Amino acid sequence: MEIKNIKLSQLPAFFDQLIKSGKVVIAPVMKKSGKVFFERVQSYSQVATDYIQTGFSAKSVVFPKVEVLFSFNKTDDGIDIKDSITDIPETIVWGLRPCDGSAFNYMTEFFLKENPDVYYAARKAKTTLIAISCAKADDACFCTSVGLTPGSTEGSDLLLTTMGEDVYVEVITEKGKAAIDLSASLFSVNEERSKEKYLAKIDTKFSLTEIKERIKTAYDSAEWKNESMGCFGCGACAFSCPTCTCFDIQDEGTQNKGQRLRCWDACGFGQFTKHASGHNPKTNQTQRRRQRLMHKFQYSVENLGIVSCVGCGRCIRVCPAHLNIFENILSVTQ
Amino acid sequence: MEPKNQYIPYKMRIASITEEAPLVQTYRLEFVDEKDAEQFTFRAGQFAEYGVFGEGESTFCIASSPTREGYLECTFRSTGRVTKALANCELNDIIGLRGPFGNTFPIEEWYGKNIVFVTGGIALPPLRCVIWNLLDQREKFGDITIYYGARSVNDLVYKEELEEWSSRSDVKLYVTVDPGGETPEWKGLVGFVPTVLEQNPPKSDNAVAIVAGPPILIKMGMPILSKNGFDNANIYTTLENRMKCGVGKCGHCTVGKTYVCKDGPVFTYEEVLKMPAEY
Amino acid sequence: MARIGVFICHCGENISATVDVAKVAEKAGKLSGVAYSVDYKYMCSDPGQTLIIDAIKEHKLTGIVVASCSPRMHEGTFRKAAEKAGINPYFCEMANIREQVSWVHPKSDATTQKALDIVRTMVEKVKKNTALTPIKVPITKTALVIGGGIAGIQAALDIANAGHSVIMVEKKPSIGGHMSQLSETFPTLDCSQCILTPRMVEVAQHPNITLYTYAEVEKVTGFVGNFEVTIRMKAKSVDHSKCTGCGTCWQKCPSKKIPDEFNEGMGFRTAIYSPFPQAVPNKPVIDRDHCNYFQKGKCGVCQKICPAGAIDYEVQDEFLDVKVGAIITATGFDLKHADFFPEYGYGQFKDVIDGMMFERLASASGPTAGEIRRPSDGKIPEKIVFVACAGSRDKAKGIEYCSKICCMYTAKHAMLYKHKKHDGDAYVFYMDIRAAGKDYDEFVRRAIEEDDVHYIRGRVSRIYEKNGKLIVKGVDTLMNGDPVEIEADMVVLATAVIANQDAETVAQRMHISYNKHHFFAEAHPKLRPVETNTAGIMLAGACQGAKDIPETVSQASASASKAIGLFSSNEMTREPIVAVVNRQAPPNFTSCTGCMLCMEVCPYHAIEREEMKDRTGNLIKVAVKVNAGLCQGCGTCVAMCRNKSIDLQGFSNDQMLSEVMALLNS
Amino acid sequence: MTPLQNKVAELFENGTISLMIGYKNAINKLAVPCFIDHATQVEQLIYTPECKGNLSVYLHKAEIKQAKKIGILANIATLRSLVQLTSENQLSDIEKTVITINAQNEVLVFDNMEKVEEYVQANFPEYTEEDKKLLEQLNSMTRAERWQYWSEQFAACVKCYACRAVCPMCYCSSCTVECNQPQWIKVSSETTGNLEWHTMRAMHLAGRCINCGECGRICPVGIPVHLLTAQMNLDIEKEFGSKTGFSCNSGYALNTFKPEDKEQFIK
Repeated sequence: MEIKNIKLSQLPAFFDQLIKSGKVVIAPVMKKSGKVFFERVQSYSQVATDYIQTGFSAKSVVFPKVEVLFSFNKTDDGIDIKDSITDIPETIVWGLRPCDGSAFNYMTEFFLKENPDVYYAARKAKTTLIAISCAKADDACFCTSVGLTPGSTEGSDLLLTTMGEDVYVEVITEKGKAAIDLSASLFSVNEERSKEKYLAKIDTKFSLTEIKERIKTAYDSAEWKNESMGCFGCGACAFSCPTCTCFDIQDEGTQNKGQRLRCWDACGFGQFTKHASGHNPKTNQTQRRRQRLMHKFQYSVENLGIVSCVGCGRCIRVCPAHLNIFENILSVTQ
Repeated sequence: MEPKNQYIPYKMRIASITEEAPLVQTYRLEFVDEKDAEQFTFRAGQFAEYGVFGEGESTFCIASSPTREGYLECTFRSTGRVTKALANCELNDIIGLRGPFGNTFPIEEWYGKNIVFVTGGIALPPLRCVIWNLLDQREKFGDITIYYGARSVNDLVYKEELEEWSSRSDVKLYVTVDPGGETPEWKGLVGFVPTVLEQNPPKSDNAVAIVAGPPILIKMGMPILSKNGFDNANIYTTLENRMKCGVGKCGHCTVGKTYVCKDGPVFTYEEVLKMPAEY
Repeated sequence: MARIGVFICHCGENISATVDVAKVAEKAGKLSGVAYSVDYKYMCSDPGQTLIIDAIKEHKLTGIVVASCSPRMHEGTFRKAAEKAGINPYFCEMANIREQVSWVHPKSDATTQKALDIVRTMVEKVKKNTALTPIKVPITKTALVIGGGIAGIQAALDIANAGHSVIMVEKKPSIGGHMSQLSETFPTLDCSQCILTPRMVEVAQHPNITLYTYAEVEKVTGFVGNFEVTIRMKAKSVDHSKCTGCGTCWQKCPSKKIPDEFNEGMGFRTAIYSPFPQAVPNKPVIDRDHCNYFQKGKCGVCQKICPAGAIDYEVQDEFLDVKVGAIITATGFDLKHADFFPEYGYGQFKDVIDGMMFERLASASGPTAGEIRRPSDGKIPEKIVFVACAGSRDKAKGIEYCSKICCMYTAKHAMLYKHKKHDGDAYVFYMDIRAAGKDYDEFVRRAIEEDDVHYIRGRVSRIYEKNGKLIVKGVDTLMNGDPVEIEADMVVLATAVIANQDAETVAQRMHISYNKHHFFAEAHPKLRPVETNTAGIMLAGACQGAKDIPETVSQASASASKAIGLFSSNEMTREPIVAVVNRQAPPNFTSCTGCMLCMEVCPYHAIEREEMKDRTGNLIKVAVKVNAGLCQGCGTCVAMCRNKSIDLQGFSNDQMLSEVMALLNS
Repeated sequence: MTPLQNKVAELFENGTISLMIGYKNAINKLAVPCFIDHATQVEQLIYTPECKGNLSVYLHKAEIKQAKKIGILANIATLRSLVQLTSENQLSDIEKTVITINAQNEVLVFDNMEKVEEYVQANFPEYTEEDKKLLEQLNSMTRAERWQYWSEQFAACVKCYACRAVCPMCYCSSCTVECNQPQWIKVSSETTGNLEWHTMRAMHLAGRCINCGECGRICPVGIPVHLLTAQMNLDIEKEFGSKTGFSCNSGYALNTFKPEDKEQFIK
């Protein structure tokens, strides 16, 4: 891995080069509500710098909340079908946290390993992830419990760690290299050093090894009911989660002209598993929440070898009932 | 080769329409594009996503046998938005089809064995695919026994084929209707499928059984067979959870870690017992 | 798979003169789902219907759209044709291209386009139609008649004579109503009681009629053919099964100074009483409000002397539940008391009386045995002034409507007086004379011309007493509005006919509508004058509005015929255009959440609470269901339902939206 | 033990309740709903200014209803929802004991809805200053500006339906957005469809919303959705004089008719 250095004061200049490259640049922006969201920006002045975590993850860059799978048009001699993959722009995500970067690893594995998803593949191929290490954290952060750190490089193309007046730049992939090559003069060569003291301190909430083992028998835990009783069954956790990938496929338009869309869906919604006959295999919120949590900590491990929770803490911050995923997991694996 | 975009449907023309029962129809579908027809292969047990453009997609098994080439058949009941729109289609209309998806019945493993089918209502179509597949190579199998039931005489599907099977000497067919669903002319059995199965138990030696139906029939039928000496690994079922993508991504069909769409829909009782009962 | 047939009617030239029908047929034929389309001169004619029937069979049509007139005209015709052809009649829809297109637009391309647009919406609708089956509702062949006046009596007898059971409920101790109080009746001057009492007796003796007097309807639930009615049997304190009606009790009753309602307060009755000699049943009840035993706890005379031992002080009000198929409301009317005209001195001067008091004075069974005497001193008046419209047609002080009967009874009163006191003077102050009716005007003319009654067109402004005479001051508008002053011995005010005091309560109990004057509302003022908006509840007599006897009797027979018609079959068939609450598999049962908003807005009280229970009887859910017998398919509930749990068969949300989308996507 | 904990323990011990819905501590000093079924667990119960969540939502859950005797810790908004829900026939099958803590920090226990109603009427809450200010701002806008404002807000909505999930008045077991025959509201999340959804929700809550403000507070993208229903309430109160969550027996202003109802609001 190549290590570079850039002066903190030069970051805006680097950023402007990214904008000038003509690619779509997505970066955290502070909204009036005080929450920070990824948005397309045009200059560094729009970019939020003082935040712990964005409200939503950057997954929408590769897995949009609504994605047109294809459009169709009835003609006299049949139906024209046109997919939208060619319209996908080159995109740079700036300022995602290391945990989010690692979430892309999971998503890539999930979408591309088996039955590869061409939409995801096209978007991912055109996306560069520039992550920034966490100097701050809050009580909801628990990346250190799922095998990550506030300075993890997994999944990102570039990781920036501010060290005083300097920014320590880890060039992780070719895409990352290409990004700094846009303004090569701003970067100097640097040597590898420890980021430790510049990173936020995050206590581990549990031992992942133990949890992975214990969750195998957690399905029947009586605690699921207690832990899920407070769950309202909204989709806030799933939609803000960087690794939740459930979706719905819906047609819009008329039978003559319209689009087939895939839209985010959430396994916590009451009707998510409901059959057309009215039969619902997952009748209550306990079953639905259990599915979500077991998926993160057991099923994705069994299917793909990856714990699909990155400890970003969004679901905890966003939950209307303030349910806490790591407390829930601890409780059902006791 | 570029991976195929699994969300773009084949265009299918509705080649014939058969009314099976109230609200239940069978469509015979032919590929609009001959190249698609050449490429497309499937095996018994697989399903597809049938789509009406502008309305959405609906999941059902392919009801015709892979041994009958050149077309596909599906049988569906109109209940939801998509199936109602599908039912409103006309001859020669073009609909979308994605698939085939999912695993298959291991028909080759069954050579030389006695086969028992247990099914009800609108769950006969997925097994009809298997039944014809077997009947088209009848010599390779032992006894074939079919238990089929519906709510009423009118609700029985494939009435002509039922006639045909019942008249064949190499098929043992039990057709039953739920109590109260019989007509004065009805000469068949009256009773729920599990009851009929218990009263006329099939022999389990050298036999495999396939159970398909509403969840309640699967949940009741498989233990009956198991009790009758069938090995749990020799009892098959096909699950029909809600599905959207068909390729193990959208998450709707999950039962525990299992994606019914790609890991199933065919499961043995042995496998089903290891899953949570969320189907 | 939809195969729709479209049939465009020319309606002679009604449509084809403005709409290019051939073009509509041609274009409709190309619409998605349309398998056949044709235009024809008269679709409703026999050949037109045959054309439809043949087309359905030949082209295997699954639904048809007939583009012609309003469905009000011929929906039934075409639905029957569809049924004859073997498809469910509810797969027939009409596109109204006459009233909504050809009659209201000039001939133009746009008009033709509009016709096509309407056809297209109906094609989209019929694609979403579902087979509906008419609803069969069993009928309880018993009628309830509320009120035992002449209206109730007539209706009850007609129904009973047709062979059906009747339950009659009368709140007073005897049937007979106001008619039993009248002296003679216009325009024939025959004795009211002479013609009424045989009918009263017939009611009492009729094997098909069960009579409950001194009883009131407490509660009505259910729906046409299947009403459940609770009747309160007020405690009579006399066991009528033992009582022989000998009269010993009321002769010995010590409370003798109770104003007699039957005689309009001009006379007294006892606490245990039968209201009048010809009462049916002629058995007494105890008026507990005036009985010493009930008020003071001592007396008990009647119990001691009753030879039959029929007196029972302990008996309480009892409730009786009955099932009936039809209800005839014949609760009658009341008269506005004259005291709201203080300038007329009613209540202040004893000899200012109202019309009903005059009836009692003129009646042979009345307090004066038929001699017209002044209430104050018993003298026979030399001069009587009759004031018509005393309260009626007087928006400022009285009521705005015409009481209808006063012109006639005032003429009758004047005539009766003149017949009994040949040299007396009768004056009538009137606004207009409204004597439309067979032999009515002749009757009034007879009063004026043969009996020499003085008619003065003008209003009375004031009545006061002077030297033992009543001075009536008014004007004569036919004499240039000159003031008129008459010294009278007696003044009779023709007070207004008003609804019963408890009419509003009764209407609410019955779930029928009423107007602002609390008269019960008929379903249609011209075409359904005896039915109410609630199917199975009919109206008879003055509870609907002021009426004279002939009109009351006609309406009573008419409402009886509605009941008899209803009872002519064992079950009735209702259009399946009713609201339905969706049903789902347990544990949901339905998406209805039981907020009951629909129940509150349903004008027909067709929505009922339903409790969903599990097998062990535990309550799982409270929701609603629609009583298809009561539902009239108005759709108000559908609009109220937030989560679309209730839908109207034949006009479902899905069908409506398909129509709208068909227009929007054109 | 706090007076609240003592009281709840007592209710458990004398058999008044078998399940208590309250709050316990959560991270970031927040309060998380807790469900306790035994007196020994009462020590986790807290009542702090952070206890904002409207616990009456849980009364719609089948798992909760099974408990039969339910104790519920209610802030004033929750009390109002209980009153409103009672008027909408939603709580008739639940045996409940309502516990609240008044301004003097006294623990009050209501064993019937009449008492809750009485308390609510005596302590009827005003709109918060912040909401008043926001509503004023919105009302001072022109129609076009307001349209612009909401369009921008709803562009961010992701249709997670958290607003619906936390709303005590959104108790339908299947919502209109889940009806697809016909499809009333688009499934996908984009500005027009989002506007449709929020407009529909505001209309369905008009004159029923009890102003707890939870929907706005919890929106993960920070849309002040509660202002829509709050404004509808103000309008209905002005036009029909009816207050929400005020009386257990009041009819619903929009489905009852009074001769004195004004009609000027139809423009």
